[in-house]
Amino acid sequence: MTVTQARGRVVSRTPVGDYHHLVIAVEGIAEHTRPGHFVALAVGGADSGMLLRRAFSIYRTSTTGRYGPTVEVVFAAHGKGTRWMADLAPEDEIDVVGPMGRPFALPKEKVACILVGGGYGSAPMFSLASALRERGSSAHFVLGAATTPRLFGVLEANRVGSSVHVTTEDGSTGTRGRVTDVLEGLVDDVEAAVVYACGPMGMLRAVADLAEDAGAWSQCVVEESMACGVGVCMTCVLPVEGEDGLVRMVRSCVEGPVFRGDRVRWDAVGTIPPGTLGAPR
Amino acid sequence: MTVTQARGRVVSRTPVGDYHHLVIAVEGIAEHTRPGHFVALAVGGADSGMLLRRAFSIYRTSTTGRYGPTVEVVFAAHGKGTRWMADLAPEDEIDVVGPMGRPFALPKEKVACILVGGGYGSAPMFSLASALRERGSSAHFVLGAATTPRLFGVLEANRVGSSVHVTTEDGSTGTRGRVTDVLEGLVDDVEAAVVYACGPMGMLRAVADLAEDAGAWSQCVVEESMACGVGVCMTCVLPVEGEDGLVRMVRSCVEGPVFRGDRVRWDAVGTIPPGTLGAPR
Amino acid sequence: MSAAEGGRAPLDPADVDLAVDLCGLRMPTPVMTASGCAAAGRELDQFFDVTSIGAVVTKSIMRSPRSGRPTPRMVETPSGMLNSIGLQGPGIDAFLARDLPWLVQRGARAFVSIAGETADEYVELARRVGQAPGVAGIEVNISCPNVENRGMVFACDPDSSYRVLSEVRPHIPDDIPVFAKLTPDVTDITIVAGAAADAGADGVTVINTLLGIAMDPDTLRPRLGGVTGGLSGPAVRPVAVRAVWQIRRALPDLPIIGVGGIRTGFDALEMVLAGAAAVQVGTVIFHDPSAPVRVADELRDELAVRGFASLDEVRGLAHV
Amino acid sequence: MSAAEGGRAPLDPADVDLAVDLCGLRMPTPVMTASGCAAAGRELDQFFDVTSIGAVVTKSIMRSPRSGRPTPRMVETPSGMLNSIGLQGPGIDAFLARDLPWLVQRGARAFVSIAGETADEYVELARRVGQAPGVAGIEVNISCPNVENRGMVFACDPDSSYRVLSEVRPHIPDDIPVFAKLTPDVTDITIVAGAAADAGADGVTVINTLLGIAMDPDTLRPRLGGVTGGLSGPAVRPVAVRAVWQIRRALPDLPIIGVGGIRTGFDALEMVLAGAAAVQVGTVIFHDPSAPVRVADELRDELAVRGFASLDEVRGLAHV
Ligand SMILES: Cc1cc2nc3c(=O)[nH]c(=O)nc-3n(C[C@H](O)[C@H](O)[C@H](O)COP(=O)(O)OP(=O)(O)OC[C@H]3O[C@@H](n4cnc5c(N)ncnc54)[C@H](O)[C@@H]3O)c2cc1C
Ligand SMILES: Cc1cc2nc3c(=O)[nH]c(=O)nc-3n(C[C@H](O)[C@H](O)[C@H](O)COP(=O)(O)OP(=O)(O)OC[C@H]3O[C@@H](n4cnc5c(N)ncnc54)[C@H](O)[C@@H]3O)c2cc1C
Ligand SMILES: Cc1cc2nc3c(=O)[nH]c(=O)nc-3n(C[C@H](O)[C@H](O)[C@H](O)COP(=O)(O)O)c2cc1C
Ligand SMILES: Cc1cc2nc3c(=O)[nH]c(=O)nc-3n(C[C@H](O)[C@H](O)[C@H](O)COP(=O)(O)O)c2cc1C
Ligand code: FES
Ligand code: FES
Repeated sequence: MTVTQARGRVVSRTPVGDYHHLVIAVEGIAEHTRPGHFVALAVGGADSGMLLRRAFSIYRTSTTGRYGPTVEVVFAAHGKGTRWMADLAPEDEIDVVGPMGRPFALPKEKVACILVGGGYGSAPMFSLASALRERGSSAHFVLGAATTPRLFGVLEANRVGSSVHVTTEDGSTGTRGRVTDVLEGLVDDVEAAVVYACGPMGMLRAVADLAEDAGAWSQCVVEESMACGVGVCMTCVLPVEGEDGLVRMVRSCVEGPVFRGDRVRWDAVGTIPPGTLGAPR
Repeated sequence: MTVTQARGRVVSRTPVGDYHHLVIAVEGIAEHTRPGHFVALAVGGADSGMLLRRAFSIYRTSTTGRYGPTVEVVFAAHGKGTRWMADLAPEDEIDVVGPMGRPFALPKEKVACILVGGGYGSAPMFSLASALRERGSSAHFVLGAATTPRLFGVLEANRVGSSVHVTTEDGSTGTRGRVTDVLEGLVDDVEAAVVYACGPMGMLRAVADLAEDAGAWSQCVVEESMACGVGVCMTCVLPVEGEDGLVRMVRSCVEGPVFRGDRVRWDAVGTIPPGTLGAPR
Repeated sequence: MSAAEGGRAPLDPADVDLAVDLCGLRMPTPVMTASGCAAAGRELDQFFDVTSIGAVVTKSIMRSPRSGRPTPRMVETPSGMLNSIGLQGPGIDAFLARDLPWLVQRGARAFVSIAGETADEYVELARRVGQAPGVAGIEVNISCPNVENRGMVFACDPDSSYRVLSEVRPHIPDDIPVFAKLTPDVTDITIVAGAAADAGADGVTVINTLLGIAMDPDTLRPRLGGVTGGLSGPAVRPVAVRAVWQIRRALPDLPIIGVGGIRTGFDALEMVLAGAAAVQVGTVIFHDPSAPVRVADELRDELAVRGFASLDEVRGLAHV
Repeated sequence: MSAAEGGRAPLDPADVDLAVDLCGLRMPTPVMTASGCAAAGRELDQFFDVTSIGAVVTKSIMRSPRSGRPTPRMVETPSGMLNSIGLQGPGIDAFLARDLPWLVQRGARAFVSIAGETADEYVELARRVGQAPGVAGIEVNISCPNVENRGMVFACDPDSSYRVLSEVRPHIPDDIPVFAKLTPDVTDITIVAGAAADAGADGVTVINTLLGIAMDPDTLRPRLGGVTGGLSGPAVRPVAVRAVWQIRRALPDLPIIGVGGIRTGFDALEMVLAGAAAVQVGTVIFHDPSAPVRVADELRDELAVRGFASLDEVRGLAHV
């Protein structure tokens, strides 16, 4: 893996529903990116009181555009740092580290895959869909959000997906309900071998359980708070069961953010489950 | 005195030689401003690590422009906060407190006055010149700097001044040397009653001494590091002799920034001179 | 689980009561100014009505006039500042003749901070301030060097702290609350707080500044005229919240005023959740002169959105 | 008067020698990583050549594998952060089998940090690390709770500090420097530094993090799984510089490694001026993974522009 730290330049920042779509021209990152990778952006400018980078799934990259290599992310402005990002304008500088993390594992065979995105969690799914379909797998989308403005990429899903299913909790678009409400039938219908998911922890857990019950693999992108993003600080851990059956507190920045859903001890996130390697006795 | 805190909006920021000329549209300040007042600007944006405001002499104000009331300052980008200001663009927001401090004292009679500006220290002198001339006094300018790009407002001085004398240390414009080199003769020539000065501490001291020797009053704008600018913190003090002959550590933000040159214990700035009220025994 | 999930419906901010009874002193909001960051209130009255805040804590006053330390007296540091004012002030006579009467006539709650170099000085100050008309409270700033104990800061030593408070308390009328202002630069702040409480302090104010140094890029020597200075501002807030938390744990019934880095209403709420009965805003006033009012307004909103009608419902809640 | 005015002509940065001899350990630059902020060096080797910096100080290792504290483990604070990792790590066996050999083979100077809950644990760790091939130095992180003394942090108590260091030192070869890593959360850090030195420590590393708390806006309880956390980053730098300054004053001959909030070359210079023989960069690595190299480059420039050819010319200069 090659991780680069580089000074990027904003090409554009476009509001999309409740989110912002940010395109950054930056050297050395796009060419190494695979679906599921993330970038860490410095926020607040020089002399900011915000010391830590913010992590974002890479939505798209390009190495051929007129701005040179670009990296794109989709973000929600909810805290201090992302609010600062929501004021970015073309030509502004932004410091980028990436690509980081372990990308999605792709099936070796041609199989049916379902890609579940909750809110901006759909961002990494489009490049994944393309990669899957290039290898002959199918890529069925399930996109869900509380309300329509929090859906991201429905049109694009229609373009790259084998099929697209949309849910909103308020019923304003697609099926009223949650992604799991349509996922259940879909897994059977398409005989899915792998379910990919990115979204809130509760959704990941439900998807992982559902996939496991249906006998499918799942690949989940977790969002743990990260201080360094490069594996040196140990803030971003969650309990994951290894091949040996032992639960370890595992760094989601370098051993994730993509985890096999059946390996994560979803019930115990935020705790040290008894029996974890090195747990207090 | 009415001090206002208000959110301003940048109208323009224009490089002028080595400085920046910043025009801010802001309510409630221009109408109360008198020559010698200053404003304190918040720097770094929300969540900045820079907590303290930066103080700038008010260069000009307008209450009649198309942007509503405006306040103008001239600044040098040398530290973190002013470097941030050097990136300001029209429409950016900037928080302003002002007008602050004690303005220049104007002579009651019609007398000859000399206005000495070192570097950006000329900024407050143009509105002062206008005020003096409106009252029938003369206003002779002495503008000095190390190099030509550090002179500010020579053309404007020609417009509002009774005469203009320029010095640069490298001789690139006007007389080679320091302001005091031309001031000496000028004080006698015009029979100056008051010398106004704004610039580095060393210059103020030299000007004040020279004025005193020549039997003129002097009014000096001092630049002491200020944490609050409103008189509550006691960081900005310097030793000033009172009418009673007693030296006190006096707040330059509210009892200055304009001081009578003969009152300031220039030799003792940065110390507590023996005999100061409350000095350690 | 969030408070909202906990089932409380948001309130209209107008229905939130911010009033606080601090050992008998009734304040309309819990937000006071921090000593040394508001002089004696007069200058801030241009920016907000000083009677509308909890109280004005005045700059620590000493027995005699004091010139303070040489300049430079401050350095901006990341999200904070160092100051070394050296308690410049007019001395108790001028304070009682000029500053205090202004505050009292203005109708503000005057919380007078006193500082001394010996226990006797504190006693004299306490006696005189305690007798002055209109004093709402006294803060005994014991974060000062004790000249009788090799210059060790009173509040660094539980015994010295006990001594000052126990000697001071009898000279102050019972109905005037007495708070000891403590330094965080100690191994265990709860022991010092306990000593102050045992000595008769009605409560403690935490924290004073942390000792710090910054170097000058030109002289390559300490930047402050006084060499060391006190670190304050948002940078130190986690330390202040921790101090409040620890004291609340150790001495659950001791009223605490929380101070250190408060910039927003949520910052004030953090202190209250940790156990503070009231809070003070200091350094942030330099950035935003009307901060004490803004912080109270924001605190009201923070409570309203979470469905709390009064501070009693949240004080110390983080311990539960 | 500025150093330049003092008459030194600026140098070409290439003519500045940053090399340091730290109690026999020769380092090409004084900039090391801070323990817990660089794991065991491997991850950072992607961003810079780990052999080019002063040394890699490894995450404090304990006897047994350790899961650490529950998440959340960090909170961003103004110009700083709180962490409560709880010393998660693989334990000494795995460390010696896997992490240390990588660093040694890579050619980096491996400065191993050890942490224990009892003096005996420190001794065992010291013995094993001291015997491991290629160890360049040992940092004894005594900013840990002592289970045999009511959980009081070793470095909060001069006696406990003395005990650990005096028991540890004989088990470590003489030519391996041993530094005691101290907490700033004490009334007088020079006393603890003196105890460590008397016990045989070759030097001290200051500062570890300050104890802090932040509240969660949703749960209204402490945000960190471990309740309290350690405050680090530029916010605490003035406290770190002060600690270095005080120790240098009290113990002029004791080598000091300065750590706490270093972000730039000038920040590193501040520590050296205060008396540090070397420095460590911690939290800022999270923002800028190549910070240890950048800081050294900037330090070189800071020296060059002021006309200093080596660190010996500036170490402790602020005291002169
Ligand atoms: C692998 C990964 C991929 C992500 N992808 C996206 C994405 O594509 N789009 C998007 O909008 N967001 C994404 N996030 C979440 C994003 O990182 C947070 O929303 C963001 O860090 C919040 O920063 P803030 O300044 O708004 O909040 P603040 O509250 O100011 O943040 C304070 C600190 O907490 C951390 N933090 C706060 N919330 C989160 C969170 N939800 N997850 C992780 N750290 C958090 C911040 O990084 C920062 O260090 C991703 C997170 C991870 C770990
Ligand atoms: C009454 C008054 C009027 C001024 N008028 C002007 C003006 O018209 N144009 C102009 O360019 N500058 C003016 N200054 C100086 C200006 O305030 C400083 O240059 C500016 O504060 C430096 O900020 P910085 O962010 O560049 O430096 P930093 O080094 O980042 O500043 C750190 C801290 O030190 C203070 N500080 C640093 N240098 C000075 C200084 N020279 N004077 C006062 N405080 C300082 C800052 O305010 C800040 O709090 C004036 C200062 C005062 C007191
Ligand atoms: C410039 C300045 C002067 C201060 N003077 C005093 C003082 O006279 N007495 C006192 O008890 N505390 C004094 N303090 C400490 C504050 O009251 C407060 O305890 C500390 O600054 C932390 O709060 P803050 O971060 O909100 O400023 C002073 C602080 C500053 C910044
Ligand atoms: C996430 C994190 C983990 C840390 N772990 C350790 C540790 O294991 N051992 C130790 O001695 N110090 C540890 N520290 C403290 C640092 O080594 C350093 O002393 C402190 O953070 C101050 O330096 P800084 O501001 O440059 O980070 C840790 C700090 C952080 C932020
Ligand atoms: S974020 Fe630092 S180890 Fe994962
Ligand atoms: S700057 Fe605060 S009193 Fe002058």
